Amino acid sequence: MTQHLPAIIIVVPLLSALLVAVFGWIKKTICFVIALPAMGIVFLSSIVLFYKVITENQPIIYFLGGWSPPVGIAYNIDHLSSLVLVLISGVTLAHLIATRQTVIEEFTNKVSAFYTLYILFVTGLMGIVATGDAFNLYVLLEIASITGYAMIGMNSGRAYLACFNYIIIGTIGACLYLLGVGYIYLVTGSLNMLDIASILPGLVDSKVVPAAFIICMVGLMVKMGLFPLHGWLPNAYTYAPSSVSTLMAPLTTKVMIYVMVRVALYVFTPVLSFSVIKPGNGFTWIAVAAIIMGSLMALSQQNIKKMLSYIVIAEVGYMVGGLWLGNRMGITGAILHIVNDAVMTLCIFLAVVSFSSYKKRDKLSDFQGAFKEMPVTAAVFCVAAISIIGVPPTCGFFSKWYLISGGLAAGHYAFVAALLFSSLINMVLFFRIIEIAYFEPFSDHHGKKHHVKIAEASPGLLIPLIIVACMLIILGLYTDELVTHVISHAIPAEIV
Amino acid sequence: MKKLGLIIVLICGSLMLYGTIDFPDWADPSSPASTHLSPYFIETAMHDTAVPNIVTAVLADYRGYDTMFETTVIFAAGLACFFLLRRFQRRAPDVNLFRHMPTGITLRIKKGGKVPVDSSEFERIDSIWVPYDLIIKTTCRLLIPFILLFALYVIAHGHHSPGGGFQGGVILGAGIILYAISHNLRAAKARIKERFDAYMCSAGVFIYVGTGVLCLLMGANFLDYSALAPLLGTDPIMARSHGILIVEIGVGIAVMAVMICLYYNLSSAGRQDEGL
Amino acid sequence: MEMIESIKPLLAVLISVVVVVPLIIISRRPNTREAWTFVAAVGKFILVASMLPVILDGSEITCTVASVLPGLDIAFRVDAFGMLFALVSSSLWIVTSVYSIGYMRGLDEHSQARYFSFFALSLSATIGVAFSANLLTLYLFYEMLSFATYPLVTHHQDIEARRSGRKYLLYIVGSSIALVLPAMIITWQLTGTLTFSPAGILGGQASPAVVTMLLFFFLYGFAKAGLMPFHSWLPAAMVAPTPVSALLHAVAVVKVGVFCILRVLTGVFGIKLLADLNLGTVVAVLASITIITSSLIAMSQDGLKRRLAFSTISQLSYIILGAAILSPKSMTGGMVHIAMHAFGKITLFFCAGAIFVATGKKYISEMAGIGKQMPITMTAFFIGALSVIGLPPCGGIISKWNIAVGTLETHQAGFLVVLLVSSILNAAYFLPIVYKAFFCGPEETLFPDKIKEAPLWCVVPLVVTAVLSILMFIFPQPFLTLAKLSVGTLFINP
Amino acid sequence: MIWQLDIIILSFVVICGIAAITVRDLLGAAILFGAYSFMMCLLWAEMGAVDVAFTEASVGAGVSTVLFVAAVFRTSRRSKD
Amino acid sequence: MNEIASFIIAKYNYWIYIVLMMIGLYAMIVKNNLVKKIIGMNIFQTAIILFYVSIGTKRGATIPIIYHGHGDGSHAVHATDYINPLPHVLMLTAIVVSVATLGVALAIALKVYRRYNTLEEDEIFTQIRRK
Repeated sequence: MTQHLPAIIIVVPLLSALLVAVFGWIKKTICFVIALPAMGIVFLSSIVLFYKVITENQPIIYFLGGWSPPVGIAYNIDHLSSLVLVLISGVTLAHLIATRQTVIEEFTNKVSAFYTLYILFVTGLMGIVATGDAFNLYVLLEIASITGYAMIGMNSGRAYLACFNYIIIGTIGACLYLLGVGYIYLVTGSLNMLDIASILPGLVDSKVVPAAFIICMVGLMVKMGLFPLHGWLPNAYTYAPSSVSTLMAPLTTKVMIYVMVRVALYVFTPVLSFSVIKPGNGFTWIAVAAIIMGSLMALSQQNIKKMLSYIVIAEVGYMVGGLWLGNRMGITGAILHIVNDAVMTLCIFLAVVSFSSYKKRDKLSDFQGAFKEMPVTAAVFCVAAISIIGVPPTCGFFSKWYLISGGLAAGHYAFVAALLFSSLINMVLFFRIIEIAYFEPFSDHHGKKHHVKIAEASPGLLIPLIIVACMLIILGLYTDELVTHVISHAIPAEIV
Repeated sequence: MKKLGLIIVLICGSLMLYGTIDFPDWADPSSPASTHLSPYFIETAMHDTAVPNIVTAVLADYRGYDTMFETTVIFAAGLACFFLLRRFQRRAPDVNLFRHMPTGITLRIKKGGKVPVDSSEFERIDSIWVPYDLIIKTTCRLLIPFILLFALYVIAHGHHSPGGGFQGGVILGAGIILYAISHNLRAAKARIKERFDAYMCSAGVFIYVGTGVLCLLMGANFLDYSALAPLLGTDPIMARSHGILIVEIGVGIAVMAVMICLYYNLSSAGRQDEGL
Repeated sequence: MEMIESIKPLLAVLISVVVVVPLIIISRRPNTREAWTFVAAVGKFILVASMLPVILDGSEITCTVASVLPGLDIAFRVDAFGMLFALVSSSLWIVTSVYSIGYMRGLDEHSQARYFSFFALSLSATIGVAFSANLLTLYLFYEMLSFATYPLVTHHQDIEARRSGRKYLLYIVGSSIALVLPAMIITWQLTGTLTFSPAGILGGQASPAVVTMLLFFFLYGFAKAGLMPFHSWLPAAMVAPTPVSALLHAVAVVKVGVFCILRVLTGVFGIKLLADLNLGTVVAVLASITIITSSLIAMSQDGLKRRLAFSTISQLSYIILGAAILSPKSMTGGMVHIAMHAFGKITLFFCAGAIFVATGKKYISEMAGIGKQMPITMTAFFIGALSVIGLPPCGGIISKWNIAVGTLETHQAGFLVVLLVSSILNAAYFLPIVYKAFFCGPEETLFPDKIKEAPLWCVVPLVVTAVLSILMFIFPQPFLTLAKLSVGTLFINP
Repeated sequence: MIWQLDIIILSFVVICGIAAITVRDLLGAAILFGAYSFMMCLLWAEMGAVDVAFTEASVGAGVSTVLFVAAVFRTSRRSKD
Repeated sequence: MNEIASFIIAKYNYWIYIVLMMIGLYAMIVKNNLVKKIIGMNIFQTAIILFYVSIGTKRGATIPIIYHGHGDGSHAVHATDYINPLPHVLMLTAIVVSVATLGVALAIALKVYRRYNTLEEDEIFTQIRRK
């Protein structure tokens, strides 16, 4: 049965989504009961796939419908995608458990519809990562997007308009990607990524190939919210229900960057991406602008979720910049940061959800006294903050290490400076919150004991939160293994 | 803003025009798109699947996986619409309008007034008053069965002519929507209930995925219909043909149900009380 | 030289991390909690001390924990210099924790469990810095120390504490991220290794301009060393409870800063490279400027703790100066000064704290005649001051003497002048306090003539450290030997 | 494929497209969009893409228009631009 | 001159798709009314579908349904006789996706209207700002 694992990681959630949709009409509480084992199976399957890919050291290719590519659609699970699969399923599993209570509170009588969309969203992301077909990727992208729109729009207040903008901009992005695939198809006649990669290098003289490249990349940049195409992101994440933004912030942008890595390295091949078309320098400068603007915009926010959203924008800049440095170090950093940033973002967003589990905490000033009431969440928050700032031994440091090394090796000092600048700004940002949460309300000089009742979030939220926080450190300590056994195989050999 | 937008658009447009210069000529039979992959489909689809309509064959078999997700997309859209719009809290409208069928007189009953619910002579009408139009109702009533029949034909005959599950499903849905427009939403809901519709959505997708899983259980790859041959009692090639039919039916059901769901929710802004 | 694999360094680092768990769990029972702290402190000292004989034999202990990046490990290596520093900090932790107990109880401070936990974490980080085998490990523990001391510095949680905490973090973490991190990565890119080696790793790998740039990055990046103009966090951090200030100044924070700079100067740049490019003199000049300036500033301070803080800034630069002169003698002096200054300065801080606990006085102008009320404390203060000034019979003279001899050996008499001037300045700002305390009668009856010392928990540690300061003069061997051992490896092939 | 027919339909498509986004009455815009879709469907049928044309006829010209009309009916017909 | 004319004619479908796409893009960027934006979005998507269908066309070929569907298979099928079916398949999927997006977008537009009682973006912004 293990040879069918690539199908299982998609089929199991799909079937469970249908089950949830049907049984949700009958009994609301059953939704979580169905969703949890389904995501568990997906997580385990991804781990097995990951293990298989690493031990056998070759990609697993699965022919869907039994048709070999390029005729049929194939799943191509290599080092890179298996890593991201594990990441997505792991993040989802943790998130699913952590937000159980929040979901019930936020979607009282639409829990079943929510869980169906939730599982479909994750299915879409898993499919995007696993697929080896350029057009199939578009379809899965749309699944993830449409479910994402719906989940974001399900909040009162400004969410609607934010969501509407997201739909419009997201559709432009997806359509541009589709158009880019059309251009590729026009000149190659193929849709399978490996097949395209074998044909494209022969077409270096055509003007269509750079056009296809630029259109694809712009589409993906819109989807990942790279500055200056980030307009939809902050509002969408800020006003979305908290159980949704905590899932989308870690996953959506990261998966889009994965797609960018895949398209750049495996569709357009490194030769075209880094030698013939050479957008690298321009893209890295855009990334520099993204990092700086994201950090500065984050600095001017008073709403915690909005601030975190702008940090997400800056982090997107990290990864895009790292990728387009075009050297091994930078790309390693970008891929490593996909993993690390997903976990970091999950951790920090969940911590914010945990902080607001009894009292709504939106504004920075709402965090007064939060550390006294919730010491465990506070500790987790600090770990995540330290990781985002980039301090060893948390994982954020190590990806930053690679990114900076890559920037130095490529001689792109502005990128290095932007990374350091953003680290400093992140430090200011987080310590601003920590100061409010730790100091206020002020005590008298010798702070006679305030008796604040400790009111921690429910264990269902806390335990996944602590596990995620531990993962931040564990990932940091296992960077070496991750890089030598996984990421170094994921980068084509011709990149030095 | 307008000028800025225009400038952006013009710049984008000219860049894209620049990109098209190297395109192969339009309708050139020797362009890569026509020579690389498509000859395989054209020449062997008939042998592989016994389906003369190559589009159907490619859609449901070679690229059946895409189509499965296409169905899932539409399922997600229906669900999303329900999720976003549906309002369950039943707030009785301030004013109810009832029409006395034999005479065509309209009663306006305020909140709290006695409502002739079960009377066969009275009919509740939408608050935006619509004249009683016998011609439309009758014509639609006559047309709808044929529309539905045609839809079924489109689904079933997708192997040999343009059409297939998706088009047929849309037409099926359109038939119901026509009924809802010509009568009213409540009448349509009486025929196809919301919950039934939701089940149909899931069932349609389930037929598709289930077929794939069945193939998986038979030991072949996911969605490899030829593995169904022992179950269907045919040779693998015909099994593919039948498999395509099965999934097309699934697509048809799902699409129909989703179209109805979209209409129900959009036309009534989620209340599912008064429609178009 | 023999290398011995042992897990002891790791244990020495971890013991105080582990103790945090029981500290939090039993936070409601002060006695048990403080017993745990004490046990951990003693345990740590025993672990460190147990490695001493091996080190004195001329061997080194190594321990690789994890490989975090290809070719880069989190690894420990105990050499003589690290041992010296670890010995100082672990022994002083015992004293400080005893003092903390007295101080915190005396003032009935809040959140004591948190206080002791982060105290323990800080010590872990300090020992980690002392034992780190490469720059990455050093950086890791350096940052850990920065964050672990933040809650200690801001313990009072009032507006003033917040302001100082902000300054503290901005200087320390900011400089380390903005300067040390890139410098470290550049070093790694140039050399492919970050492991400290006695001969330095940068030699012959980089152009002089790059080396100079890296030197400045490191020098100012380790802002804990308080080299001007990156010093102003230190006076600001004086809002912390006094045991924390003592820890900051004598043991953990500032000494970690200079330790890091010395490590980088010797282990990364190497004596030879510094001498070849004449960078030693540059560093020495910078250090001299800091020494003189901060001594002058110290004279104008009225707050006792602030005066001590500026004194610390100038004393730290002695250590850097000692290393930067690049002669074996002065290097030895610099290293030993870590220990000598630590004992002297901690005594002074303990005294300041004891005065505050007993009388609530913070300013020097209020302290006339206090010697009559607190004779033991002020005597200890006098001894500590002598040690810091560098007069016999206290330990400070030994290190200063060595540095001075070094300046003469290398014919850099200018720095000798700096040393002498600053010693005079030291005397000028310390001795008046003592004089006033003992010999000036209070104008009004500010202090009743009866003796009212701080609680016993506070007095005993400061007596102990004062006595140790004197003992250092008589028996400087352990530290001197270690420093000589370390310098011996550095100057093998100058 | 008859290129004259092709060009005529293409120009109709463009006209309908521009009209659909310029008329101020949203109901009119919805109907014009339906016309646009129908022209598109004709174009595709003429280009030989029968299945796509069929789908566009049922979806674009059919259901989409109904959905637009439904949405306009539930909101407002007024549009400032 | 003649060359340019023939160049334009040879690719006129591709030019028109760009024109349509830009019409859609313009509506999405500039238009104030949410429904107009959605119409623009659909025009944008249809333009891309037109592009794909244009790829598929082939001079001198017929629709991709095999003539002798029920024959014995002895008739050889020549690739040049039939239009490329693959873009059609892809575009069926794309149309479905576009109608799905349309549904969700309209649903959100209805929600916006329900809350702000207008579909004009600028009026919504003034309402948000007023609060």
